[in-house]
Amino acid sequence: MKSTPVTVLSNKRIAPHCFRMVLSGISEEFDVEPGRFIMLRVGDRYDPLLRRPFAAYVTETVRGKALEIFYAVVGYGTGIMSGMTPDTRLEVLGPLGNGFTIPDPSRRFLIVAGGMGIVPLRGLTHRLIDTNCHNIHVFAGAKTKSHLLFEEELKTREISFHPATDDGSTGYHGFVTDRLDRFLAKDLPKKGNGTVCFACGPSAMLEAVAGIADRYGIPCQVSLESRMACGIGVCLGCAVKLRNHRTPGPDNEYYGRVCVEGPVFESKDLVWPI
Amino acid sequence: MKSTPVTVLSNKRIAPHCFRMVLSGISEEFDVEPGRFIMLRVGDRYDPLLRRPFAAYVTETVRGKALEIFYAVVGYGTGIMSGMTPDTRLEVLGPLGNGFTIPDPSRRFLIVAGGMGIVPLRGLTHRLIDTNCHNIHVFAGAKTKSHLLFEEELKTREISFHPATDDGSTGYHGFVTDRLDRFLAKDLPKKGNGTVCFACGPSAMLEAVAGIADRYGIPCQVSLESRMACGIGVCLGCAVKLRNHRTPGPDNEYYGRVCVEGPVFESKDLVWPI
Amino acid sequence: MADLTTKIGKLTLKNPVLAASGTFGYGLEYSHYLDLNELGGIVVKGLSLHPRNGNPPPRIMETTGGMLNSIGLQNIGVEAFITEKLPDLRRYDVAVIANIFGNTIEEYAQVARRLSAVEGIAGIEVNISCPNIKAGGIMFGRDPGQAEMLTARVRKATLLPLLVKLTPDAPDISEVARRVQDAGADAISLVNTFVGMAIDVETATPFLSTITGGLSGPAIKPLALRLVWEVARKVTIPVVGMGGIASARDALEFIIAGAHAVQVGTANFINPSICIDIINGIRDYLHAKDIQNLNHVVGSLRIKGNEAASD
Amino acid sequence: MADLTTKIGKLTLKNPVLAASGTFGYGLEYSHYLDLNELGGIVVKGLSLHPRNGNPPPRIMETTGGMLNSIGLQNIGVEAFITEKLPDLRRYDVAVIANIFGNTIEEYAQVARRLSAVEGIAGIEVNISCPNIKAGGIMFGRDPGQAEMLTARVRKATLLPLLVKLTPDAPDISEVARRVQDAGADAISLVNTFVGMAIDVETATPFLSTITGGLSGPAIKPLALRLVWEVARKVTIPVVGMGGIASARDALEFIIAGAHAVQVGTANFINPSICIDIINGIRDYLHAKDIQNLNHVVGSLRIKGNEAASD
Ligand SMILES: Cc1cc2nc3c(=O)[nH]c(=O)nc-3n(C[C@H](O)[C@H](O)[C@H](O)COP(=O)(O)OP(=O)(O)OC[C@H]3O[C@@H](n4cnc5c(N)ncnc54)[C@H](O)[C@@H]3O)c2cc1C
Ligand SMILES: Cc1cc2nc3c(=O)[nH]c(=O)nc-3n(C[C@H](O)[C@H](O)[C@H](O)COP(=O)(O)OP(=O)(O)OC[C@H]3O[C@@H](n4cnc5c(N)ncnc54)[C@H](O)[C@@H]3O)c2cc1C
Ligand SMILES: Cc1cc2nc3c(=O)[nH]c(=O)nc-3n(C[C@H](O)[C@H](O)[C@H](O)COP(=O)(O)O)c2cc1C
Ligand SMILES: Cc1cc2nc3c(=O)[nH]c(=O)nc-3n(C[C@H](O)[C@H](O)[C@H](O)COP(=O)(O)O)c2cc1C
Ligand code: FES
Ligand code: FES
Repeated sequence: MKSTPVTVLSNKRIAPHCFRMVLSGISEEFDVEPGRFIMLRVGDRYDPLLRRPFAAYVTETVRGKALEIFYAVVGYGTGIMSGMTPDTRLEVLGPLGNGFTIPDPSRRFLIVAGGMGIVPLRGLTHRLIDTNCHNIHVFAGAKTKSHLLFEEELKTREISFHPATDDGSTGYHGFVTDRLDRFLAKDLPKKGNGTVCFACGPSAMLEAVAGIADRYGIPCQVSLESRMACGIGVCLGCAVKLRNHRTPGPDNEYYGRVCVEGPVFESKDLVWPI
Repeated sequence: MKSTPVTVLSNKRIAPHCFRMVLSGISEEFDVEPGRFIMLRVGDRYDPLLRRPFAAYVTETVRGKALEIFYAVVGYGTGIMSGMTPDTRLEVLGPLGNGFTIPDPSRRFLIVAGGMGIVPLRGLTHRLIDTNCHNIHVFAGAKTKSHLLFEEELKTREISFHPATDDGSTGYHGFVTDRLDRFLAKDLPKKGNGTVCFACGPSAMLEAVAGIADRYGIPCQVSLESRMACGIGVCLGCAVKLRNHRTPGPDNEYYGRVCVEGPVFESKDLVWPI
Repeated sequence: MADLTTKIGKLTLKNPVLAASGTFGYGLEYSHYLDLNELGGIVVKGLSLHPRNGNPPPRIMETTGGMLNSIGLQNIGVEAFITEKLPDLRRYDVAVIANIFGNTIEEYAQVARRLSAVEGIAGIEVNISCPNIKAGGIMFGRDPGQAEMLTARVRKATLLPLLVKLTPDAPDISEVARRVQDAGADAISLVNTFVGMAIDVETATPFLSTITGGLSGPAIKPLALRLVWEVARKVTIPVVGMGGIASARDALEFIIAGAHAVQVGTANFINPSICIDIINGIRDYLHAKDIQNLNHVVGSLRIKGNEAASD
Repeated sequence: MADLTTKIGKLTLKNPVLAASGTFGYGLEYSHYLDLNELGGIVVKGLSLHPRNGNPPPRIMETTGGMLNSIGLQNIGVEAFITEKLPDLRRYDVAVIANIFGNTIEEYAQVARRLSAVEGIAGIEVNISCPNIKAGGIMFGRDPGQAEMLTARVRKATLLPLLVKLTPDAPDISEVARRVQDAGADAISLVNTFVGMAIDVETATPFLSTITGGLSGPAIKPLALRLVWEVARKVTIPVVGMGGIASARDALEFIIAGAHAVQVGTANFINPSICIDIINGIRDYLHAKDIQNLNHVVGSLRIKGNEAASD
């Protein structure tokens, strides 16, 4: 698995804060489990130097299999990306990381997304539906209605969609975590009760979700972000503090790599706040 | 005069070693004396960091006035330039430098070019023709016939065109300086004799031209290249050793700036080899 | 509108952005590209007692995110500066700081004294940090004792605000800074360039005539910033920070780390009006954060928890 | 085909390109991206007597042409390396060099002794230059006396080829190198990272948990190259050069400056198979120049005229 040269097929703004980029050139074997990611080299010079991590999704185009990423313009690299025209050549490393672990389809799935956190979770819901999961609740938080991604796509038969916006322009007016909490308060699952939770978003939000899930005894997988240099486990730059359940006591904390052991972790394995 | 944002209109290979790039976005007032140059910023990041100097020429396009440059792919920056597609946005500083000093039109003009040195001299010949100079000889050296630039363009009524190639694929088989020497040997001008010489090319070739011109007592202007950081006279990076004719003796040498006092110098003002 | 003024000894600057020595000529060259009156100040090319030819070419080479130079302090000499450049410069309402150097301590003092006798010089920056000359320069900047002696001598020669410009290549730069402060400097400027090298593998020769040269530009920013942060905590006089600044954010990093003002060097070559962009960017930042006074930003670095590296 | 082998003490390397410590994991991680057998060698992540947790995140930040890291030498410890990683590594025909460090000189010696007792280690690289830990590391590398003592002690603990990795932040790196040579080192590795810093101006906090970190990548190449050139002229043992190497040309610059071998660090993150590209590029260069043996390139820098900076 070498770095793959790819070509920008399209690159368009799809929301005030978000672009969709489609990259062609991946092989037919290229396949991505939901939650896994790629490292994208933003150009061929040394500025910017490091690759950028993005949730990976494989889509079909008229030209065959292509890689689809959705990115927010937050800094230097994504700023450069937003100006890229079709035919720009880039390099992709991946797919990398572990991806979500999907339990048996009979469970009830609570998907909790904050902002861009919806991106890997959207891939997850597709996979859930493909594997005949029927009881899916998506809680999606966004700044405003226009920042809410994939709304149409996720309002399907299998999914109950619960949006929440900061300004109340659609759905619940407030934090998505509050929306989740209210949902669970009304529909209290017994310990376990077959409910599982998947979350991705800002770390404060993830901490809140982890707390709620813990209170209701729901297993929870969270997908983390971390600055990365290599993406393949060698630089140890992406460390996150984990709890070693085998050795209790003060020494039971150690650093794991978001790029290899993650980006998806069981929330109980993480030392919060991250 | 700020740095001017320009847009690549076209960028095509016109010879094995040479690209033509046309840049739109210059103002109607933008005008370039032959021999002057621009500093082109190759992208908007810090790699490459410095602007690159290129001989400037103003051309007319369907979209109005545009800047035309011809460049050889010799290194990092020109390598990146060669991959640029139309609509790429760049920044141009200029026109900079002094340009050629054109004496009265009745003179005989010997234009001596080596390799890419033909580029600023082509602008000069256009200007000479525009100002009614009739006695123009162009000596153009190149590796092979296909490396010879502007051959068609320069074979006009006013110009005697004397090509020389390293492999003899067209014109004289050998150095352009030998061709020049033979020409002058046959057609020996008396001291002065109204002949003037303009040269641009590799420094060894310029030294040979300067030597020949000196032998025949012909005033000679040479256009130099030098690594440049600022292009506007402040960094002193582009220094070339000049002779101060007012102070004879060992202390009569000083450094001038190719970007301000040049790029065109009287060959007798230069301390050879440069 | 936020107050951008900042003080370097008794000198008040309009704003904290100065053009760095050797990258802004004698100032006038840039008058076509920006309004010199808007600058916090101009530090002119290093001046010596007598004119200097500088080093043979090639003198510069690009590196990744930076450049090497080995100009060798070519300059027209202090007299020519005073008669040929200063009269024009004086017509601008901008703080002109003269960067000076000499082969000997006495020469430094002479240049300083000469400049104190004329009108239109707002301050003197003593360059004890040029890596590209044999005598003088960095020799004085690496050794705390020499640096102190030199500063004390120049201090006696002038009443003008005195900035001493240090080299990052000193074995103990904080100690040099302390001693320079004790000797009466009004401010510390840092950093000058870092010694570097580049080789043309085609010919197996150095790209610079002097083999090594001084590295500047964005590449050195993290190194310069760390030194400014270190030194600013060790001295009580203001620090003027520089090294790779090419945006308002870069400048703010230095100010947050403790610099009272910054200088912009190599970035002027990339964009000749960049100093103005940086001044505007700093103003926008203060506005966005609702900060009334630049001084509230100086040294405002917040350290979370302890600064513990693991042990 | 040109002979690319090079010698580090009694160790003969297939070619001069090694993967640098801390950027290549324990080697195995890269087996999907390149054929480990083609490498000149692999320097594994720094090993200590006991496992180490390393520094709290955030640990890295990008800068122009470079990156800062403050990993803090997180590693699984020498025992786990021997039992969990080495057996797999041994299956490759590649020189495995163990990079080691300790909090005390005695710990360094213990790790070296432990590694000498097992099969499959081609050499030991002693890291006395990590800027990201409190005890050990750079402390030993800045002081020539300490560096000498430590080298002598480790020398006694092992018969394996011994490389000592120096810090560019030493006040007098050539002196450190000489003393390390005198104490019995077989080679000098340099450079480790330069101390740098980056600040998030939005929050006025450092980007790294440890405030400062080590700068690596193309940005530092001119600085590293100059140090390698300086040191290579002062010692008789081979120098293994590194710092910002990202192409065959970069590697050749170091070799021409005097390095017998090079290490590639940060560039592995940009392109995981870059070491192979560099090896091929060096081969092409020798071929194009019709040079039969890499050793003819080592230290081949030609200085035109005198190396005079103007005075
Ligand atoms: C596994 C994973 C998957 C991700 N998926 C997506 C996605 O699908 N869509 C999306 O918009 N974003 C995603 N992110 C975040 C994305 O990587 C960052 O927004 C991006 O790297 C910012 O780059 P920049 O150059 O614009 O920011 P700058 O701040 O200019 O970058 C500076 C450095 O910090 C790193 N960095 C900055 N912010 C982040 C961040 N939040 N996470 C990780 N590194 C960061 C950059 O990669 C770079 O090395 C993901 C991150 C991870 C770790
Ligand atoms: C006044 C002037 C006019 C020029 N006009 C033309 C022209 O019309 N067409 C053309 O093809 N070339 C021209 N050149 C040369 C051109 O500037 C270089 O070929 C170009 O800068 C090489 O850039 P690079 O990044 O590809 O080379 P690299 O070697 O990768 O560049 C490294 C550094 O060296 C500088 N450099 C390298 N070679 C030269 C050189 N020969 N002259 C000056 N700087 C150099 C670069 O600008 C850069 O700063 C001119 C040079 C000058 C000074
Ligand atoms: C071409 C050039 C010439 C310089 N000349 C001088 C000088 O004469 N005196 C001086 O004190 N510093 C000189 N410097 C150093 C700069 O003032 C500044 O300290 C250094 O370049 C770091 O800042 P930068 O990265 O913003 O360029 C020079 C730098 C460059 C690039
Ligand atoms: C993330 C990271 C971790 C590193 N860890 C080590 C280490 O454990 N031991 C060591 O001697 N050097 C370590 N280094 C330094 C590198 O081996 C190398 O000396 C330095 O990065 C310069 O080379 P480069 O610019 O090619 O990266 C590390 C560097 C990086 C970037
Ligand atoms: S990004 Fe390098 S170990 Fe995770
Ligand atoms: S390029 Fe800066 S002075 Fe000529």
